[in-house]
Amino acid sequence: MNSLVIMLLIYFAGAILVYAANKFSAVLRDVIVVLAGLLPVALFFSIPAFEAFQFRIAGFDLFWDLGSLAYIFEALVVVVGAASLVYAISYMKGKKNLGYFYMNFFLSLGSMTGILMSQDLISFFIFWEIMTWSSYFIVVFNGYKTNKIGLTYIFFSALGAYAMLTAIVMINTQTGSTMWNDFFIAFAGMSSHYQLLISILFIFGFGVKAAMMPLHIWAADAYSHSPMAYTATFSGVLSKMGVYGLALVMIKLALVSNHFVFSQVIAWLGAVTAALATIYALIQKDIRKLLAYSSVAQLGYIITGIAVGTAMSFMAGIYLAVLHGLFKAALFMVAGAVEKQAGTTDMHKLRALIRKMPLTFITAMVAIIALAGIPPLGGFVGKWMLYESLIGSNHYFLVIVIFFSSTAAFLYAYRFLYGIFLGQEEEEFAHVKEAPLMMLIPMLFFTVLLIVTGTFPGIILGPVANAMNHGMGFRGVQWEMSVLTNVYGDSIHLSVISTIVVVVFIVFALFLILKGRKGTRYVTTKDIANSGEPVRPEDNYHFALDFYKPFERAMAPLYRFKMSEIYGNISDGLVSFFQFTRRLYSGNGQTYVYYVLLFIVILLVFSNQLINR
Amino acid sequence: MNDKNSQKIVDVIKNFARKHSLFVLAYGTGCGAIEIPATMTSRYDAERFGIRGAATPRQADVLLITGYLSTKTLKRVIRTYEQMQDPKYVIGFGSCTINGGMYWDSYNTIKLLDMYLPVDIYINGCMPRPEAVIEGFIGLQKLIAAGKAEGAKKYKENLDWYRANQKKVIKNWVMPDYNW
Amino acid sequence: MELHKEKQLLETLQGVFQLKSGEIKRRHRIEVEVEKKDVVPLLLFVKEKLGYKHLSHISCVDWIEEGRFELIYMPWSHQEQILIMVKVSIPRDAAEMENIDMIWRQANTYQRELREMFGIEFPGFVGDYDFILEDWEDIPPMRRDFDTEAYVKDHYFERPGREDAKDVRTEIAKRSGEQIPDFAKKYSR
Amino acid sequence: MMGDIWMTLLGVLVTTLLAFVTGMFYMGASRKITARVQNRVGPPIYQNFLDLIKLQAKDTAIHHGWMQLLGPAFLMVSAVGSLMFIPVLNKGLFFENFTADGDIIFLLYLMVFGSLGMALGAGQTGNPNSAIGVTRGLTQMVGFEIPWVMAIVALILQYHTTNIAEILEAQHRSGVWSMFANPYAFIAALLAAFGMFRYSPFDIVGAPAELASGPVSENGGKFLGTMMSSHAVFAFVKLVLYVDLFMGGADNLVELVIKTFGLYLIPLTYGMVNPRYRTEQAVRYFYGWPTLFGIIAILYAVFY
Amino acid sequence: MREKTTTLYLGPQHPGITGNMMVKLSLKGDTIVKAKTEVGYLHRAFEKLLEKRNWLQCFTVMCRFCVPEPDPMENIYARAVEEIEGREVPERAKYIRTMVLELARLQSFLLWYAGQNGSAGLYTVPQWSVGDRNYILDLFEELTGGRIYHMYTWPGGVRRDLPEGFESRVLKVMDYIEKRQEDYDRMMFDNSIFQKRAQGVGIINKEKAIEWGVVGAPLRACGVKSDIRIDEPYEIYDKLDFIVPTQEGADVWARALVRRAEFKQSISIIRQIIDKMPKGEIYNKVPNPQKWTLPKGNAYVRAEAVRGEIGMFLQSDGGNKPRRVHVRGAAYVHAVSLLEDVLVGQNVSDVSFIMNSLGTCPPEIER
Repeated sequence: MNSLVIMLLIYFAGAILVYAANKFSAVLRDVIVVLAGLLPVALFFSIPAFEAFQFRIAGFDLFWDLGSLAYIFEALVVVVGAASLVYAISYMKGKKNLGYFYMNFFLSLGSMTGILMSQDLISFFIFWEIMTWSSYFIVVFNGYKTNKIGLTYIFFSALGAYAMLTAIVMINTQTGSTMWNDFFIAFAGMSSHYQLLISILFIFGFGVKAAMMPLHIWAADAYSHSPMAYTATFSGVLSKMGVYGLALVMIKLALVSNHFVFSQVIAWLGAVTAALATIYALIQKDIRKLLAYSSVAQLGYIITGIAVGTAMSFMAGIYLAVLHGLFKAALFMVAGAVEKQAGTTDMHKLRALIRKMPLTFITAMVAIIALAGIPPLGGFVGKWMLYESLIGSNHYFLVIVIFFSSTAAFLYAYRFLYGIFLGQEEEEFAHVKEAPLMMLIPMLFFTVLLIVTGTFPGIILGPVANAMNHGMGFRGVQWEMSVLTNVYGDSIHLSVISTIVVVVFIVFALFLILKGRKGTRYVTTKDIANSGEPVRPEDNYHFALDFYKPFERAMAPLYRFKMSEIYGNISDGLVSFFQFTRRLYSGNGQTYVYYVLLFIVILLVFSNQLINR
Repeated sequence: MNDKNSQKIVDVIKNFARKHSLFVLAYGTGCGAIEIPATMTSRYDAERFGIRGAATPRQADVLLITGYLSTKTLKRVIRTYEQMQDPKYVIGFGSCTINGGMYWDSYNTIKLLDMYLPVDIYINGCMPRPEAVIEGFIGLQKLIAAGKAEGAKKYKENLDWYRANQKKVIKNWVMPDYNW
Repeated sequence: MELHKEKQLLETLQGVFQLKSGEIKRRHRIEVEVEKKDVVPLLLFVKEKLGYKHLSHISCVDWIEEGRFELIYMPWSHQEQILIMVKVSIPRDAAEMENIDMIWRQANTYQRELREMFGIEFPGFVGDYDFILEDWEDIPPMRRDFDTEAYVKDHYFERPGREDAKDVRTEIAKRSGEQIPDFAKKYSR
Repeated sequence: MMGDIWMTLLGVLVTTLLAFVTGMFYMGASRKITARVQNRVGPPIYQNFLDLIKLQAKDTAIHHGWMQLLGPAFLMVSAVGSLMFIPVLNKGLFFENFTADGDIIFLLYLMVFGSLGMALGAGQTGNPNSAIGVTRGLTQMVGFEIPWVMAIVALILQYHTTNIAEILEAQHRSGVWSMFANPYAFIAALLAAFGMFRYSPFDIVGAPAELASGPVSENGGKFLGTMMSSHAVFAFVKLVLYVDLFMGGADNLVELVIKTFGLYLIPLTYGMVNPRYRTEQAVRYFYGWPTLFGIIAILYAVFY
Repeated sequence: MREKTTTLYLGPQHPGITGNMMVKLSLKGDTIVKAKTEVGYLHRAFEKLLEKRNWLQCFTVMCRFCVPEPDPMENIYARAVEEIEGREVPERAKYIRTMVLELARLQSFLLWYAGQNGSAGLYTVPQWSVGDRNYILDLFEELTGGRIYHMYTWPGGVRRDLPEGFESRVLKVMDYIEKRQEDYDRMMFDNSIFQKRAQGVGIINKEKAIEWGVVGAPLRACGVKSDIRIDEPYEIYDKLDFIVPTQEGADVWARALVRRAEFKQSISIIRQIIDKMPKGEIYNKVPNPQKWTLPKGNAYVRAEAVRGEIGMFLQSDGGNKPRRVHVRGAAYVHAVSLLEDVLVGQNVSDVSFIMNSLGTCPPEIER
């Protein structure tokens, strides 16, 4: 039987089985979860090539095949999915309705696999809807408090889906086919109005999932309020479906080369998403919220990379997408572990868990270094390629905006590590233990993976280049295991960099550890140089509230957007894009409709004149 | 190579560096603090001897007790001294650290500093002139070079005795243990 | 020297309150003594009606022989340029005085000090008890009956004096092998 | 092959030593010059070496956990690591080290590595001063990195390379230093350098009167000593980077010393006569003129 | 687990604190939401000790009340004793006393330059100004024998006459300092960064200043023309020609400008004194200290120091020792309750800066 179908079946069968097994025995359920999670991994990596699978149902031709680009995302789905499932066993222990949870989990994994393998628009849309609904059910899994968040999410997703459906219907009427490929071929021949409309509708549909700038409203809340075990997949992988779709639309439809300004708008939207989400991320007090905003920011880079659309920037975009899947999954797992062990995710309350949860800290640190793009870990590779490609393709102001958000990302990166793991130790958290083994394994797995991909990005770049050369229409995209080369022909050897970093670090670390070992002593954080005053129990020496107050003051104009948005009226919103987005938190459905309409109008206004150049 | 000799050479180098690099903790415990700026600044310029300020006890070598210590300050001074890292030196500055000076009958100041902290060198006068301060520092440097400035060691060895004296004055003793 | 401003003020005060005594000490200074009950009205009066906005000082004298504390309030007027010393006596045992925190904000600090140093209570006054002293267990130290010398003997060490009565200067010089210049010798004993 | 490795090792050691010694003397000289401006004699120029030996010779070292213990090692990675990728002298005149990989954007990030590691170490101390100092430092970094990156982007656009050695080569080929070829980029980078060197008015991280030396307030002995040496190396790294990027590198060590020291004097002397900014003022400063110059530099590089 | 503000202790061991005191800050971000000062680290129980000392012994203690500016303390003690005893002071002694007071003001101003700039991170000015202060201390040393503690102004006059040629040396130092003032202007007052830091920080407006009993430069910086030297002239201030500078800004910058103007006034005052200095006796002989008694009575004497109004309440019970000496330090209000109020809403970076501009001086608070 076709291995693609088997994978799909495993996921869907897993969904049903686990729901059934939950009724009988928790152990059986867990076993099924692990098996159904890990089997696709084994299957996926053991099979060198997937055959296509075609059948006809209800008058529609369905055609399933794993494209080369989809292959990368599918790898992400199975790996992160399996890790999240393993993680979930420990994390979800003791919660109710677990069968329901796992069912939806498997459904969304299966639907993602389905999306990636769909070569026709019908099954693509169906799987897309399954994905949306299964993720919605998990978003509202945590009780009625999340209902409103879920509503926002499902509202946006539904709008996106309808936009997509409209586009699919339009394609069908235009081409008479429901195959992606036919659409890609026919697109060039369509009238520019159709081209424009279909692209906008698709970008709208995918942009919702990819949390693109004006459509990101749902993301922060939904990511932070679903169970962390799922959020690892939700933010790490599910959002990448949007990226996958965007990549298809932007590149396959040749939007980049044919509609320069259109792609510029998307690229700038991505950059602005990154910048604004970053500065909002660093004022969050909840680690889940912080990570959620950070996800939005990272997706901004990815969208920019894809929208700019040169070979290198596309490669950077996809590479960052994969890497983001890995490190964000790791970080959400860390957040989950902290939530589980310490009982809170509020950085105003958490403190100094480093000595309690050292392995979790290492995971967090490695993932954060990858996120911040600091060499020698993988994030650096993606950032480097993104900058080089942006500079190389003369997007010099875009690169400044991206760089601003990436520098500001250090702030929330540090905030994350400090807020959870560092600072003054407190009696309250004396009982906290290291996360259970089943949670640690996936986390440490990602740690190793991130370290490896930092030095050998070729592991990811290879398939990406393969996808670009075969199927995405790029020609002659080169890649090497651990050498990066930019458009000017300058290259850097990552293995050399990693070696230097590691060797220098080890030398000085040994020096610091061994020198005067006898006189080196650990003292508690209660014994600090407190201006001579004895440390008093009633005082709190942990610095947590309003961590980046100076930054907020310095960036007051940017933050003021948000403030005025709360109180601003709708007429302000028409003037200012950003002011308007704030209204969306009002929970008023009508506003959303206006807002979505406005977005479409703006896109039309922007692109209509330019697309017809 | 003779191990003892090499140790000796290392000690000489160490002591030479220690002697010429004295980080004085910025703690004005008493009125003598007024002459410290004068000592540090342009006319007397203590920095030419390698004497400079340090902001926190972790970084400092020298604890300069600039004058009388009220009991309230003594508690902080002990705390600060114990946070400093070996080798560390204490300079008693002004007559009032030696025998109480003009505060001999004050109910709130301690009279004999060396009962509470191991003083390496005293500078007398009320208040000592900057020249005297510098001379005191040079005296300390001589002690360090000779390897005799071992107040910290003395403190560690006789901790119980010092503690008893300190606790006699400081009623509410809540401080971390001292073990280095 | 013209003292009519001072005279006028004293007359005003005498007209409104029953002063136990009142005198013009010198220019810029008048001294009045009132009963305890009159203190707050008088202070309020001089502040609000006469413009004595600045409280310069509150002092206290312990007349242990007569068994009373004498509190002296000293408001000053920037316009009139007169400082009124308002004296009031309160009994020494269970000393208590009205709180004037709300009349002058800075009285807060003074009252904290008086409470700590003399043990005078100010009912209704909010402020930390520890101000200058820390963990003080004895009687308030500024009271006359607190014997500081005995306390010192009790709590602190004493360095014995030298018996030999040698001259310090010459001894130091001898020790460090330094020559005392001739002109300095006459200052040595 | 074996010889290559030994040569590489030798190069690493010699370069690091050169950077360390030069940096230490520069720091000593800065103290001396500051002292002269302040009407003082000042410490001997080798004073920093004595301080360093003293700090390393401290008998005890107190730490609040292994992150603080390793904090200085992160700093060292950043300092020594960046040094490896920067050509000290012009091509062929000094050890090549790893200058073939000396990509400027990579360096930007590597230079941050140490600060972040150090910040983690400072965070673990649990001292509020440290944490506030770190937030200040990171906030300031967001400020000065923008003009600095703009200057770098302008250079990349102008010379069509991101390799430092290549930029150096390109300057030689054209015969014009880039500080003259694109003066705006130089000005933007120089103004950013004020923040990077953390002399007054941008010494807000460890401001003693405000935060009691900020992130390092819990570090003494060997930690402080290692930090001090890494600062020395790092000062050299930054100076050489500036000289390479904007002043056409150097042909011999004397020229290098003249150029780098000349450059070093600019933030130093500016710092001597200015009080420090508040954090937000510092960031606003960088987003004022320096950023404007950066934008002009980019436009100049594009349209030139 | 409620959200707690961060506690940051500023002092007693802190490079930014003035003297030996403590400010406990509660922080939200780096903004202060609550400040609590604690003093008492320097409590020596002077007022208790003085009850055990006779009238002349007391005189030696007086200067130790406030270290940065000891002479006004000696002066008010001398004047308080004179007021109770009715002792006359020779005219020349009054001139010399005034000169000493003004010299003390000058050196204190220079110390304030150091503190204000040191807390802002401009380390060159402290180095210069404390260096220049030494020239004034040299004059003191020549006149009194001590650099910091002079024990010079005693009841009935001053202890010693001026040495030969002292006036010319004073004038020389005045010329030098006046010249240096230009350097300070360039470094500090013309510095845009210093202005940016100082403007709009630590505002104490007029209503608040009067309500809280603010004195000295902070009061004048919000437009109140108040100076003890004019309001209640002592020594020979009524014979001298000087103005009381005021500003309207009420912030650190305004206080700095006020002090700068006062600095210039002090130089001019000293020049006037030397110009007008009469010849004659310098003290009225005091009786044998052991038998020296004062009539029963009290006196409250005030003087204007750099930090503001200082006062001394002296109560004599007719014996040879004071019944009660109570000193009102200028910083008594500034450094305790007012500071707690002013710091709220400010930034951590400005705490030390504001404290210096208010002229907090712990030794005179707790005595």
